[in-house]
Amino acid sequence: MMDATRYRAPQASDLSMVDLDELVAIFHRASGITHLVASPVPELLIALSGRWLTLDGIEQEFELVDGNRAGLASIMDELVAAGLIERRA
Amino acid sequence: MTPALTLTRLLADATAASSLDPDAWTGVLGVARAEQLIGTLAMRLDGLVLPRRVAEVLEDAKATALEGRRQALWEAEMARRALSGVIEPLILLKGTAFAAAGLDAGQGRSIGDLDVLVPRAKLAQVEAALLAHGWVWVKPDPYDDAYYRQWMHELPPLVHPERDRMIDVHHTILPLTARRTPDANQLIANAVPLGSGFATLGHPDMVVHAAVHLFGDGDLSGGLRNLWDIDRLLREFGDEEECFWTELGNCAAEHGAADVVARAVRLADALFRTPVPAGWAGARPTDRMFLRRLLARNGWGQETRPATRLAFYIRSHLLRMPPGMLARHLWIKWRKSAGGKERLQQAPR
Amino acid sequence: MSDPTDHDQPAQPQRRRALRIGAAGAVAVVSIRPAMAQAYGSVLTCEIPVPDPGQAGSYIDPSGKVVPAGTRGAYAPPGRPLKGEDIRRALASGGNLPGVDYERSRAYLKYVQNLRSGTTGFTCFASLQMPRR
Amino acid sequence: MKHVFGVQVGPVTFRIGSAWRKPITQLQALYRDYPKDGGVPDFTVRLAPLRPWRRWIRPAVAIGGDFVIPDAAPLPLDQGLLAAEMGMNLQMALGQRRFLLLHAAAVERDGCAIVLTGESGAGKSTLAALLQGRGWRLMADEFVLLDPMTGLIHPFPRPVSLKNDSIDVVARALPHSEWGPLISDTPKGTIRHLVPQAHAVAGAKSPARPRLLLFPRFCAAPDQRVVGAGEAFVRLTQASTNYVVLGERGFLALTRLVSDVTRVAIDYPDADTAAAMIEGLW
Repeated sequence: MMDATRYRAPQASDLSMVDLDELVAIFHRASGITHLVASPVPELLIALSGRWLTLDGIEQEFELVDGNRAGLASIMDELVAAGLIERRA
Repeated sequence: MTPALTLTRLLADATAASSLDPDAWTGVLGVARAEQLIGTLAMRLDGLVLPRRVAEVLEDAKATALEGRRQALWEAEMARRALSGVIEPLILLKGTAFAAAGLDAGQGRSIGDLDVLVPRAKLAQVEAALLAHGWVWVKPDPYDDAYYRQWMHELPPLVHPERDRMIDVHHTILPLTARRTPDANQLIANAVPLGSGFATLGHPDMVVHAAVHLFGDGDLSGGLRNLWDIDRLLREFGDEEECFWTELGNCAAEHGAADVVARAVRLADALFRTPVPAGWAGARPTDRMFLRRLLARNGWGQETRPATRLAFYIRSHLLRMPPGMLARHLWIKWRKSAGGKERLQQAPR
Repeated sequence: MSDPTDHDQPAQPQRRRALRIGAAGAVAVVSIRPAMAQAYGSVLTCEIPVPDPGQAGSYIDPSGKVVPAGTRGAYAPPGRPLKGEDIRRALASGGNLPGVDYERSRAYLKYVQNLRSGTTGFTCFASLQMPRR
Repeated sequence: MKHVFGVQVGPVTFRIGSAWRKPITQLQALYRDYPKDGGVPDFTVRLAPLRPWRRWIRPAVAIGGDFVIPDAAPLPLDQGLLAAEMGMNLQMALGQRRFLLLHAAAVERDGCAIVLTGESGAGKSTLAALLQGRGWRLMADEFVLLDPMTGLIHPFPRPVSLKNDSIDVVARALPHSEWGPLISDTPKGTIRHLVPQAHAVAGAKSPARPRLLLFPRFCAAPDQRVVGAGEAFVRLTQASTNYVVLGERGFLALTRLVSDVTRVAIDYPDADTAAAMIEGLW
């Protein structure tokens, strides 16, 4: 089944990321909101920075380990709700 | 000169800053904070040489205003994303619109709730989309709810609990019960797209809305800031658009708001020296009452002139509803509340 | 789903990197929200009118909902606003509000717990919350 | 307003206006050794009756000022000093923009500072007050001011608000201290304000470099553990009233702070043990 939903993250210049031990603190300049995240979120934000990708597209760049497509989709949903990722059907 | 009057002079003419002594500054800053004009003042005086203490207070106010602007625009963006596919472009109103359009009126302005205008026919879809994207009703109160749906010009307020921001979804710009009934379809038809999925009202409509908001939608508390909006809009549009004043006159007449717009123009002229064409200038005897009300604030930030404020409080209810309905509304409110006076004590939103 | 080792696909510029998805249902992002509320609690005392002034005189039912005055099984509102500290103590201990019996206390406390952001008393209620550890 | 008092505490100036004389007289006594101030204030506090007649009949003090919140409870006139202190706290909590404000205590030695943060009731005010008797300068007991530009902690040595049992504990440990009046029957019990030691008030302009971030907890069994930078960051955002409104300045200041300091949670049964644990970490 082909899912055409696309996702996009802010440009790298719109995020400030600071490593805090195993976590990453992110300041999102457009919203003024600080987010604390852990892997795989920073990797996803960098991969999607300023470009639209489908979940298929993400899987072409990454091999999902320790989880599957459904897990990836739920992470994307969370990032959409947080405003860190924009989604387009 | 009272601190409130000094504030208006300073906003209109920044060079007056050099003549103020510390006590005058203390009073001006107190009034500016209470009237939510401190960010505006900070932007107006930006770059001038000011006493150190004053400069520090205004620097903080400027930083606050810039953060507020960022959050307001972000809230608009989240609403746009939630409503994409339902409403495009999203028409922004009031402070968020001024900020998004880069208008002078938005410079340093404090911005509260997100106000948007949607066609009445799409209200149900808009409501459903917002609820699906995390917004919730602020309160489930049957009387207020029915009242809002039947009579008001907006949905009952919704809040996004994660971001703690409210959205007011309007389908027109005055209560349906008001004697003035602006033509909502025309407002939407005249909207000016901003790109990036947003729009504002057409410029004359924007001034009409600011004027009806100033006079028709409250008891004039916080009115100084709303009048400042009008001054800025008139100056900016009047400068840039040749036929602006003619269009404003036509537009105000079409919405049945010629008198409030004319009064707003006269008051802006009186307080902020807005450049106004000959036909709009002059003063009416009743304008004095309005000026008294707008300046009813002392240098400690306290409201003054209680009798004037009470008169405007009653007036605001008279404007909003036909007399019979007003009686019913006030009766229910009175029966339920500890007394209407309580409201007079509240700071402006 | 496409086979990751499908050689008919154009060659990837480099090997696909691993993306550790982690346990299903784990929270991926924590967003920092304004923490004004906690400090309110420490810097001042507050009170909550029950119900809010717009509905003064209405009764509170056992689930904390505001109902018309005189509703059977519901309670008349308290005569004065509830004090923040009293609410905090009663919530923490499961005890009663001062001078209020058990059932009635539960109803008032449920009303308070149902308050939403933007309504009268919410700021006070938020300030009483036990801080998250 | 009829009665007025202006004062500077650390880098912050306040103007307090009151409809009654008594709270102002009490403020003048409590802040006797602080610099008086009559210039353009950073913040205004107003103590006024809720209704005009409440100035005389069952006088109740409503807390007002540049920044107010709904739901604030008025206090009886006997507690007017407390109302003034709360009003000043409220201005800081809501209005402070120059510094990142942490709900914490801080003490200093040799130009370096310890920041003590934790929930209300963790005993940080009491501990900070007691550390004064052990060679530490009190910098703050309620609000720690972190300068986003320099990363330094600026002193804000307000009188320490002590409650109930800790009043006697501190009075015994610091017998020659100056105190405000005992305020009883407040919503939080009995409250008394301790004036910080003279060098704390005199040193109100000397900032310090943060070195140690402590999360103290009053607990029978002494214990300590290192706190991760991420956890410390989140806890401090929740201990700050202005983290979000400072925007990126707050983000940079706080990520820098938690990256630069030693971060330890300590459980302590008494002040002596706490002091010894702190010496060990210093």
